[in-house]
Amino acid sequence: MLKKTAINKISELAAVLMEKGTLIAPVKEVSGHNFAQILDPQKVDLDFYNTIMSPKSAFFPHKEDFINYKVGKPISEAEPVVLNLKPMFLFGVRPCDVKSFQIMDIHFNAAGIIDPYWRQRREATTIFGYAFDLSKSVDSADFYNTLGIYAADPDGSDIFMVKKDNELLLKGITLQGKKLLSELTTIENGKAADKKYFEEYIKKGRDYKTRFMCLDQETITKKLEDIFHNTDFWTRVSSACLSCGVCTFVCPTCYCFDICDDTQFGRGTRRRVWDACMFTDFTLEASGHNPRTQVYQRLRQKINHKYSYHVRKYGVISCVGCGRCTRYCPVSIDIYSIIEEAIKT
Amino acid sequence: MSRIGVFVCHCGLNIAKTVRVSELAQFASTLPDVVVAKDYKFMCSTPGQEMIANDIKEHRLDRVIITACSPLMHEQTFRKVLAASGLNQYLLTIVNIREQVSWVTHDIEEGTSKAKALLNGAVYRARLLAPLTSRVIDVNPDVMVVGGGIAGIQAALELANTGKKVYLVEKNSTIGGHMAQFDKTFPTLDCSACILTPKMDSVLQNKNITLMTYCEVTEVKGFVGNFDITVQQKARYVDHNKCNACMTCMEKCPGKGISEWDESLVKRKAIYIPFPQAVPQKPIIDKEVCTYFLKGKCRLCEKVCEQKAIDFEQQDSFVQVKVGAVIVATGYDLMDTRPLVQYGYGKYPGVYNALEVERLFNSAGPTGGKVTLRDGKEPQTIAILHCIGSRDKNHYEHCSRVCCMYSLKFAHLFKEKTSADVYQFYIDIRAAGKGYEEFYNRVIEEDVKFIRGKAARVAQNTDEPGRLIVEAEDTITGKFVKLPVDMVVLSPAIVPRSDSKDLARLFNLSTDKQGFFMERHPKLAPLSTMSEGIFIAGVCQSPKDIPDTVAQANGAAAEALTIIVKDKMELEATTAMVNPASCSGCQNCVRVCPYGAPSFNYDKWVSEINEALCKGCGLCAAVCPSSAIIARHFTNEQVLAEMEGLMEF
Amino acid sequence: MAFEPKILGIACNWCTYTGADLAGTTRLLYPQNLRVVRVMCSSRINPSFIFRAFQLGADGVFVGGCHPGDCHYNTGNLYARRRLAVTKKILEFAGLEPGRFRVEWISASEGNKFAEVVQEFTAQIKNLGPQTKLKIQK
Amino acid sequence: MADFKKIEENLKKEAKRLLEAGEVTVVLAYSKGFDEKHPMPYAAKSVADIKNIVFNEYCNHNMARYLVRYPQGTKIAVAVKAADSRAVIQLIQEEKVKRENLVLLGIPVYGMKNSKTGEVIDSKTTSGLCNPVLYDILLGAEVHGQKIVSPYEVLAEYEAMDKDARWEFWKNQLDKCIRCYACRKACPMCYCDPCFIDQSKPRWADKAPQSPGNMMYHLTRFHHLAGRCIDCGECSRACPVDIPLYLFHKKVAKECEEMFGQAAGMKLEDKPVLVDFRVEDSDKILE
Repeated sequence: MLKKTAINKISELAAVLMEKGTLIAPVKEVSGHNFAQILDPQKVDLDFYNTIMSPKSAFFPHKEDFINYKVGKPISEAEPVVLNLKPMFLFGVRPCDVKSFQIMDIHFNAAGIIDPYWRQRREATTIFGYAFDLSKSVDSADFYNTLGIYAADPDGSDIFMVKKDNELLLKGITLQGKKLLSELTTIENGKAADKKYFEEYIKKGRDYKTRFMCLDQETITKKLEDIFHNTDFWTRVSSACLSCGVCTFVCPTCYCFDICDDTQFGRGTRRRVWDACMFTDFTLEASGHNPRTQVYQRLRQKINHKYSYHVRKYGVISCVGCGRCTRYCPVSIDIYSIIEEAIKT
Repeated sequence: MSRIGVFVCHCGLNIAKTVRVSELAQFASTLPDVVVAKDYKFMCSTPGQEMIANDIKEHRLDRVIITACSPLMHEQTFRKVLAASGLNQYLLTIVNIREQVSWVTHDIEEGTSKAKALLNGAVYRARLLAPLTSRVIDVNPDVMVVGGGIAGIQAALELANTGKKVYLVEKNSTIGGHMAQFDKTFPTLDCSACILTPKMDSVLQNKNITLMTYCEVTEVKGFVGNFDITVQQKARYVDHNKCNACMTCMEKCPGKGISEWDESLVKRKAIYIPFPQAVPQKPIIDKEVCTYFLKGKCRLCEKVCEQKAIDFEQQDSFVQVKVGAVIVATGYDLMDTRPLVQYGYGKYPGVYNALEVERLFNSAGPTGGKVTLRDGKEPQTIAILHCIGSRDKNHYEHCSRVCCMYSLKFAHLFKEKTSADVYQFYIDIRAAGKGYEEFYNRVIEEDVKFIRGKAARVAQNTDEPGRLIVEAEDTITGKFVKLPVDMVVLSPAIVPRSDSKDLARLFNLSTDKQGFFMERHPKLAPLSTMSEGIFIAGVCQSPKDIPDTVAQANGAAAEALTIIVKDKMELEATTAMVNPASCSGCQNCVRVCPYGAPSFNYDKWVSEINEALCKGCGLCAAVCPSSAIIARHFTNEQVLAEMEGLMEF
Repeated sequence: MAFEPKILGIACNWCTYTGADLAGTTRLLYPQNLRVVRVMCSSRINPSFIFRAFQLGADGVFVGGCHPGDCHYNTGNLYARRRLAVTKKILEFAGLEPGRFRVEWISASEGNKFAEVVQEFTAQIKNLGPQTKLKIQK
Repeated sequence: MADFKKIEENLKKEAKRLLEAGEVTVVLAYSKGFDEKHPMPYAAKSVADIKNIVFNEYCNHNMARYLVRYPQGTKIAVAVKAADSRAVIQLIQEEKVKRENLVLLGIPVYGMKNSKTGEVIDSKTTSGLCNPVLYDILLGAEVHGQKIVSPYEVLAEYEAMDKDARWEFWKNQLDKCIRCYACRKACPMCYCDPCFIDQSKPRWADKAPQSPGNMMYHLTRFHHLAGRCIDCGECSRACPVDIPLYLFHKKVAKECEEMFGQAAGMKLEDKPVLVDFRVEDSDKILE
C-alpha cells in the first residue's frame, strides 16, 4: 500500500496521528532540527538533513524516572513510575537512525536483558522512516554506506517515506505499518507513477554515496585488537579530543547511563540519566580508583566498544555511520578517519 | 541514619512567650531521624543538662540539637554535656530561637513557624555533621600588655607578681598614660602622681616585666597560646643602656619642642624626658625639632654626655616577641573640639579643654599649679561646659562617663585655688559611683553655680573685649542665659585613640560604632574579645573611671592567666582540609588565605593545608572551583543541607 | 492570605550573626521571614550557595558580613565583596530581579542596623512577590 | 583577509626549526580534518609531523586549551591567535604553565570563520582582537585598519531587555543544554578535574539535562570564569545546540572590567580578580 500527501499538508497528517496517540517528529529549533513530541501539528518540519540529536531518546530518554520516594521511609513505600503509554508515532527517521534501533534492541530488548521502559515504548511505536533527499549532496561526515546502510533503505521502518517534489510518499513496510497506513483515511492513495517513483527511489538510494570504507567488520575488529596496546597510536588520534560528551549524546547507538537520586525537601526521585564514556568520572570507582584517567584510554574504549568488543560479543558493529559524532565534535574528530588510520597502522 | 535528639528550651518565658515550645518539640518528633524531642524550662540548668545526658544514653543519640538561645551564649556549655556523655562535641547543633526569634517578635504564630523552619534546617544539617578532633598545642607562658597607662601598668604588675613574664609595650617614651597628667583624682582628691608613680617604679623594678617604651606593635601572627608579635622600637638616638639619667644634655640643648605632656601649653627641649617622674628616666631626641637633625650641626648633647650615650645614627629596630596571650589597654584620646567652632576652642585663648586644665592645676605643670589664663591673669568667672561632643547624636552618642565627676573636681579646685565664680553648664549630673553623689553635694555647697542646659555657643564679649560669653538655655527656668566669663573649660568626648582602627586590624578586634574595642559579650565576657587570647582593659573598651579601669586590668590579667597557666591547650577543630582527589591545582586557596595555611605541593600537584595555621574561616573552600576543600563543620553539604531545611517550610 | 516571603540569610559569625543576636538582646522587632545560616566568615559563601538558595525557593537572599576592614579574618570580606558583586551581576543578567539579593555589612554592635535591614528587605521582597524564576518547580 | 597560506608556511617553518633545534618537544597547531571546513587541533611532535600542519580560516580552536594536558616542564610551542594568547597569559597568571616553557607562535589574523555557520568571527561572538597580545614569533604581518568595535557592544540589546524577557531568553537557551560539557572541555580556562558539577559530595545539581541542573551548572560556570574568560568564543562554537554562552561570559567580563579595572589575560603580572581585592574596592559594586 502506498499513500501520499502534499508536504505542505503534513500538518494534517500530523493532526491525525496526534489524535491516535503521541507524535514525535522533527521540529526546527534555533540551532537545527530535533525530534520532539508534537503539540502543535504545524511544527512538524521535514525540511531537514538530519536531526542534531538522534531519535534514540524517543525510546531511551536522556532522563528516565524510575521511582519516587520519601527520605527516611522504607523502600516498600516508594512509588514506581508507570509509563501509561499511548500509541507512539516516530515520524521522519532517517534510514541510518532506523537501523540504530535494531542495534539498541540488543541491549534493551533481547532475551535476558529486557529494559521495560525501552520495550514498552518500542512496542507502542510505529516508525516512519524517511529517505534522505537524493537531490541534495551528502554531508561529508556521513559514512553509513560503510555499515551497509543506504540513503533510502526501508529496512526497519514500519512505514517508509520518500519525498517526491512537493509530495510525501508513504509505504507500509511491516504489518503494523500497513495497518496504520490503511487507517489513515484522510490521505490519498498513491498512483502507479508514485509506486514506480518510490521503488526507483529506493534503488537510486544505493547509488547515493557516503564516504565508504570497503572493509569487513572482522578486519576492523581484528586490527583494533592488534593495536590495543599501541599507545602512540591512541595518543596521536586522541590528541585533539576534549573528552566531552557530544559524540556520545548525539550518537544513536550509545546507551550508557548513570543511576542517580535527586532529592529535595525529603522527597526523592531515582532515575537514570545518559552518561558518556568520555567523561572523566565515568569509570571512577567508589574506592577513588579510576582505570581510565587518560583521554587516549577513553577514546580507545569508545572506538573499541563500537567496532571491536561489540562485534565480538554481538556480531555487529555498534555504529550506523550517521556522522553525528563527527559533525558535532567541537574539534572535528572523525571516527571514520581513526578506523581508516588504524587499518593503515 | 542518625539518631537525633531535639531539646527545646523555654528559657522561662523568654522563649515560651512567643514560641509554642511544646508544639515545636512535637513538630521535631515528626522529622526524619529524630528519635526523641523534649521541651524543658531551662535547658542550661543542671536538671536540663542531666536530662540531655540521660537521653543521649537512653536513646543512643548520635546527634543533639538544642533549640534555645544563641550559640554564642551556650554552645560551649552544651558541648561539654555531649563530651561528658561520650559524644563528640561537634555533633551538637544549636538552634537560636531566642535572640533571633522570640526576642524579635511579639507574634506567637510567626515565632513558632520561624522556629520550626530553623529547627528543620538544624535537623538537615545535623545528619551530615561529623565528629571532629581538637588539636592540642603548647602554650607560651608569657603575656604582652599593650599600653602603659594605669590599665596596662596594673595588668602587667598583677601578672608579673604571679611570676609570669610580661612584655609591656608603650608608644610614648614613658609609661603613665593620661593618669600621670592629672593633678587630683575624684572623688577622694588624692594626688594622682602619689598613687601612680610608685606603680610606675614597680614596673621598672620588676624582673618579670620587660618594659618596651617608645615601641609600637607592627605585626601580629599566630594565634592563642602562640602569638608571634613584631614590635617596632622607634629610634631614641640615646643609648638607654649607657645613659645614667644625669640630664646634662637636657640643660644644654638649644632645640625647642612643644610639650605634649603639658598639652602644648609650654615648650620643652629637643632632647627631653616628658616629665620629671617619667619611667624610664631616660631622655629621647625629638628628631623633628633637634638642631642637628634640622641643620646638620649642633651635637651639643653628644659633647656634654660623659656616658657617650648619644647616638645620632640609631635606627628603628624590630623585635620579635612570642607570647601566649595579649592584653590591649591602649586608652583614649580627647575629642578634637576645634571642629565644633561654636565653642571657640583654638580660636579664643580663654577656652581650654579638660586635660589642659588638669595641667594648670598640677604643681609640676606649666604654671606651677597656679590657675592663670594665657595672659597670666587669674580668671574671675569660669564656665565648665559638659558633654562637648558626647551625648550628641551629631558626634558621639555615648556618654563619656567621667566628665561630670572631673568637672565637679575642677569646680572644687577652682574654688580652692582662685576666688572665681564657677558655673557648670550640664545636661544632667551623672554621679553614679562610690562617694560620687557625696562629692557632688559637697561641690554644690561650695557655691558652684549649676545651670541645667547644654551650652550652645561661646562668643567674644563685645562689651568687654578679651572676655567671653557663654550662651545657653537654662532648662529649669526656660530662660536664655548669656554669661560673661574669663575662662571656658570644655569637657570633650572621650574617643578611641586615633590609631585604634589600625590596632584593631593588627589584633583582629572588632570595634563598636564609636570605635571602641568590642568585648566578646557585653555582660558575660566583658574583657575577652572575639579574638581568642586577646583581652581588653580600660578606656579602649569604653569610657570609665580609674577604679573601673584598675578592676578591668586585674580582671584581664586573671583572664590571660587562665590561658597561660596551662602548658597545652585545645584549638577549634573546625579547620579546612583538601581532598587531593578533587584538587585541580588552581592554587586559589594559596592565593587568598590570610594565614598562609594552604601551600602547593608541586610533586603531587595538589594544595595542602597546614591545620596549625588554619583559622577555619572557610574562604579557601569558597574559592575552590572544584569543591576540593572541605571546611570542617561548615562543609558545602552541611551548608546546602541546612539551607534546604530552612526553605522547606 | 498575604504573601509571606521566605528569605534566606547567610551571616558571618563574628559581626552580622552577633549583630542579629544584639538585635534580639535589645528586643528590636523585625519580620520573621528571614532564616539565617551561620558561617564563620562571609568569605565562606560559595556563589553556588546563592544560586541554590533561589532554587530552593528563597524569595530573597541576604548576606551579612563585617564591615570591610573589620573582618575577623582580616581580608575575608574583601574577597567576598568582589565575589558576591559578581554573583549579583550574574543573577541580574540571568533576569532575576536585582532586589532579591542583598549584601550588607553589619557589625556586632549594629543590632539596630540588622533589624532595619531585615525590615526593609522583607518589605522589598513582599513588594517583588514570589520568586518563581529559579525556584525548582516539582 | 589574512594571508592564510603565508601563515601556514611560516607555522611549518617555525615548527620545523623549533623541533629540529630541540627547543620544544611539541608544537600545538592545526591539521587537516575530515574536510576543508573542519581542520583539527594538532600536536606535532616530530619533524615528520610537520607536513600535516595546516592553517586556514576555520582553524578557530584555542590551542591554549591543550597546554595543561602536558606534564609540567614540557617545552611547548603553541600557535596563538589574539584570544589564544590571552588564554596563555591567564594560564601563566594562574601558574598552570610557565612562560619559560612556552614558545608563542603569534598569528595575527582577521577573517576566521565559524565552520558551522560560515560567518566571519568578530567582536560579536569573541573579543574581536586580531593581533596576539603576547608572542615570541609573529607568523604574519599585524592586522591593522579593522574597525574597532567593543566586544561588549553586542550586549546592548540584551542589557536593554526587560528582566523577565531576559530570563525567558536564558531559560530557553539553557534548557536546550544536553550537559555534554563541550563548553567546559573546549574552554582553555576550565581545567578543573573534576569539575564542581561532577562532584558527588556535594551534588551541586541534578545530573539530568533539565532546567535546575542546567541553570546551576551554567550560572556557576559563568561565575568561575568571572575575570578569567578571555572571550575566545570556543564554548559557544563547541556547543552542539548553539547556546550563546559567549553573551553571558562577555557580560560578566564587562562587569569585572568595570568593577575591578582589569580585563582577563592582558598582562602577565595581573592577578585573577576574584582571588584578589583592593581595600578601596567600592561597596557600590554590591548595589
